[in-house]
Amino acid sequence: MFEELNDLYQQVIMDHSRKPHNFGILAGANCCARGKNPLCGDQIQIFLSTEDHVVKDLRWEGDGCAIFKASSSLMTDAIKGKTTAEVKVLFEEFHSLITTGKMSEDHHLGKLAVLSGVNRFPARVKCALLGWRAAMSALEGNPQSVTTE
Amino acid sequence: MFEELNDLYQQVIMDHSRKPHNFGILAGANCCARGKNPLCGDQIQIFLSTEDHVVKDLRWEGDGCAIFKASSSLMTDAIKGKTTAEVKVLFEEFHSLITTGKMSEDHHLGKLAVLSGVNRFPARVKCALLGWRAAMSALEGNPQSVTTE
Amino acid sequence: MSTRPALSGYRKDFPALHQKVHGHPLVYLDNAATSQKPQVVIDALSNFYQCDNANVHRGIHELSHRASVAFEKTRERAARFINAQHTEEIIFTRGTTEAINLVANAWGSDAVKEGDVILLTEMEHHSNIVPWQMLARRTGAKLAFIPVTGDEGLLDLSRIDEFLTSKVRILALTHISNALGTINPVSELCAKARRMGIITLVDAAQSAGHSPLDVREIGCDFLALSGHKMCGPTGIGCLYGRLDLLETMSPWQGGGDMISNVDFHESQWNKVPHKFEAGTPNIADTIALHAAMDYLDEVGRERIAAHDTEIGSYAFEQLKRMGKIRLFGPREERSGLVSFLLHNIHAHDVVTFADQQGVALRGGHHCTQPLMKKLGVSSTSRASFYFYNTTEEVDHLIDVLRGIQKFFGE
Amino acid sequence: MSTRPALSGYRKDFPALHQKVHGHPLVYLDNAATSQKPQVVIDALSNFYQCDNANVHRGIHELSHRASVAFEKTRERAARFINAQHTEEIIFTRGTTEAINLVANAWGSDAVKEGDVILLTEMEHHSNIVPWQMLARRTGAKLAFIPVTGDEGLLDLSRIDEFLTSKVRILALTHISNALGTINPVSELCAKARRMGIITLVDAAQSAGHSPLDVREIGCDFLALSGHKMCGPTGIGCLYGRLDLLETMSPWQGGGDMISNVDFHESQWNKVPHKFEAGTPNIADTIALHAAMDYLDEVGRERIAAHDTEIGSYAFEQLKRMGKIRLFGPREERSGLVSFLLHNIHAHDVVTFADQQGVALRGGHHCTQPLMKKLGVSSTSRASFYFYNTTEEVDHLIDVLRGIQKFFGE
Ligand SMILES: Cc1ncc(COP(=O)(O)O)c(C=O)c1O
Ligand SMILES: Cc1ncc(COP(=O)(O)O)c(C=O)c1O
Ligand code: FES
Ligand code: FES
Repeated sequence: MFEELNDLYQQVIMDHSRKPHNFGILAGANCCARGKNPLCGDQIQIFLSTEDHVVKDLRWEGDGCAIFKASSSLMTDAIKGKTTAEVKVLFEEFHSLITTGKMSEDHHLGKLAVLSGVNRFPARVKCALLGWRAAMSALEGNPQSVTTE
Repeated sequence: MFEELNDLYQQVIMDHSRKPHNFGILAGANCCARGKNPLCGDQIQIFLSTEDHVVKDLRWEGDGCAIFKASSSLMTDAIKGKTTAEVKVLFEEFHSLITTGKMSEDHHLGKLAVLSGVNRFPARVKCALLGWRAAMSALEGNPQSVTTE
Repeated sequence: MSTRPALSGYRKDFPALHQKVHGHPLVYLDNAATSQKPQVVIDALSNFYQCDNANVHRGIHELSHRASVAFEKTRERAARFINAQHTEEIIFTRGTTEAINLVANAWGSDAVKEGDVILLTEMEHHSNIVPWQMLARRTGAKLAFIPVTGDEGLLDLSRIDEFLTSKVRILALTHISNALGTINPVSELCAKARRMGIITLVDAAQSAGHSPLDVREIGCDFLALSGHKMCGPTGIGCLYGRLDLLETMSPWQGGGDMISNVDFHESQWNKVPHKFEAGTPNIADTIALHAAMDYLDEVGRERIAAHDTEIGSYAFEQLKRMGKIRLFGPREERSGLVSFLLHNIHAHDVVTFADQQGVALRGGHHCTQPLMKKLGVSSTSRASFYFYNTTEEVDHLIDVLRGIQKFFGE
Repeated sequence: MSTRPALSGYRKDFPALHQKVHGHPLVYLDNAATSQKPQVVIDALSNFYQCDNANVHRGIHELSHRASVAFEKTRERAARFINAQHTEEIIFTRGTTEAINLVANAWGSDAVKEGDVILLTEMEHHSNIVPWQMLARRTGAKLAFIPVTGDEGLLDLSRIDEFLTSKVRILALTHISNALGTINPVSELCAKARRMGIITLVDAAQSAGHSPLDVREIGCDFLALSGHKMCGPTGIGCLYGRLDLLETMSPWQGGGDMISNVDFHESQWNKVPHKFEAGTPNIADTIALHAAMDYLDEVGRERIAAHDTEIGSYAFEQLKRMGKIRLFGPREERSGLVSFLLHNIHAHDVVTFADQQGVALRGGHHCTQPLMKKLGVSSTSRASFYFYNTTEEVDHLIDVLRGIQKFFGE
């Protein structure tokens, strides 16, 4: 019935959305932030512990759609262990992927590439970005609420 | 060029509008009123001297379109010497004439009938009524400004 | 009535319904957001612009005369549509939102004082909350909310007399909830309020094109509606206000047409309703609203109301049968919309999936965030019907929802 | 430009122009009140309602997506149309009047205090006077007016520095006068005002569709325009506001879409421009405004401006030659309208006579009563042109006016 959606809602995405990784609260986090998607009202809270500009550990909490949950879960897997600089590059690659569908030849997206289908669903781009925006604002030391706009 | 307007702007109307009767101020008037046509901003001031419910004398001042001036001039001729009750009847006959074009068999309109063409020009009905409205409100002891609405 | 076609016969009048979306025939179930438009309304717009277009009022030339007459005829038509006593009781606005803002400003700024209470209900649309919050902030008044019972979405009237205190200046409430499908007992509540000397405003955005509407029977002082939800164009709506109230109110917006005299430093206002209509109005859409009202009365608003109840209840029952679903709104006497959450599946995923099958649903807070928070959800999915929707479309919706449940492994 | 048809070639695009009125071909010379609409604009409306009609924002389904994209594309188009720096600087309103009311409320209520001065000119339209009178009344501010020289209708700028005092908070003035045809030196005045820290608002109702318009070159803080005077539908217009100003302003109307979060007792506002657009907007007319802007730029706004000057001056000269006429507005550098009084013949008699010959004129105070009083008249007759008007139409107007003079024995 939903062939056109097999691409957007791939098995990996369904799995992550049902059993999100790094879900919960991180005691001893040294930076954290909240984010909100104004279109639906869904919210995220993210906790990171960094050392020497490296993301040592992180957790997130929040409820929302499958795309949001999968994207946030995959994001936390992807940035754990990375430096702030690497995370920034990755975010830019990811942002370009889900808004245009394009990846550069030397991208570092790895598993994140499963979200490439989002670009054909403009109304859902904000879902895929919500977790990322929160993470970026936490890393920039900006704990106040960000929105996906 | 203006055949269709020969009816509305009859010679009598043109004459009255150029040389309005009873024009000016009446010293010793015992009732007076102002009127205004909100559509164009034109105004009238009317002065009546009545005795035992009879309009003994009257004058009016104001500037406006030909229809307004002719109608006011004809009105003053028509009501001079009439009782308040007669004026009321006349006003109703006149109002019906210029809004519907109809006259009852036993009407008292006399020369006022030359204004019958106004009913085909709805935007100009207020012009023909302005003087009348002011006169009626003066007779009702209502000196404040009336409008043609 | 026997000569009128079945409601489904009117479907052909709506060009937008006859298209495919993502390869599937469109099933438009977002009518609470805006209805589709019959060809006669679209034609009314084209005809106006092609034949009679001119600015209204103060114009003497033929086109201006035609436009002015058609514009003011719509006012008469609107008065008849809601059984107002006087034509002047109709003020044209952009829609329900502007109408409520007009009251909150033109009436509220003079009538509401510090310590006064503005009484709303927990199920109000943002458009019937935020203007009052802004008025409360300006004046020092307070808001109070008649509670909603819970998922079944009824007004809890058990303590209504405690709410209707002598401090309450206005009771503003929705006739039909766009988030729950509840039909509120507005006549009863307006009568109670009136006995207390409380002004009443009914938000008829969801009821205006869905059932007969009689302001005198409801007994409200103000009523607001939007043309676009009742077969009319976007950009036009009406505020009804009781004549004697309107006459005492100050104007809100200033400009052309709302004045009788302007001097450099002060002005006098025009008569009601013009006092409240500043500037060139939305002429063409007003005239097209006339066509929409005529069309709705040709279809028959009693029939539309009956169809709403029927299709709304049918959809509600079918959804209940599906299982693994949380349903909002009353079990009985409901209007033509259903609001729900499939277990473990987000409202927006549902809408995206449905859209791929050509089914247009809405997901979100439906501009009722306070209600959503009270119900403990951030959003719901909503299917809202109009007289051109069929039970076959409901069946298709149910199939699609079952498919979604299967896809998500529920 | 060489490939574009002559301006008269566009006449065929306007269905309303091709009709007879009272047995004569229509000569539509009431464009300052509202312009006629080209078929592409009418088609944009029909197409939207027939294919894409849905409510905007927050909607995920296909139709809602299409409507939202087209709606927001119009904002981008409007920003380009007036060369705004940011798309968010465009706020959709019903027209110029609502735009000015928005500024007088959302900006004025916070920024204007007792003793402050609101500086206008004597030639303003009621829509750019009354909202400021209301603001002055609320705040205790005062109005001041830059004088007009007399019948030739120029701003008397000889004492402008005395007017631009440190008490002035805002200078709000019209770009082109709808009663005189004067084109005001808005860039110059805005620059002077800016040096004094005075906020500026330009009323572009008469200029928006008649000449290129560049808010950065003008250097104003706010600019207001109406779609219906520039080939667009009624019911839609724009307010331009400088982004940093808009961001500091409180909202005006409350309701759906202008919020980011609503609780029972308080709310947070959405970002600019949505903060200023409460409720369902006038979606279809906004999208049709896009078509109107495209159309105007296809015709070429420089060409329209040149044609305005040409036909306006031609008409002015022809009228002067007639004799027994009082002419208003500047002899030179005028826009495409003429305002006049035939000796001893009332403006409304002129309009009634012209109408019988198919010529649509406007008579009255043109919503500029204070100016009329200053000029010592209660009304004037006005012929206002657009690019589809021809010199032959002007000649016909002159013939008709001569006929009227003859009829009245002048
Ligand atoms: C100079 C000027 N300002 C303001 C307005 C008001 O525009 P609108 O009636 O479209 O709001 C007009 C048009 O009548 C105008 O000519
Ligand atoms: C109950 C209710 N009130 C008010 C509104 C606001 O109507 P509009 O957006 O047309 O102003 C709506 C529609 O969204 C509604 O459903
Ligand atoms: S719908 Fe809320 S984040 Fe996707
Ligand atoms: S036009 Fe003013 S009274 Fe006739």
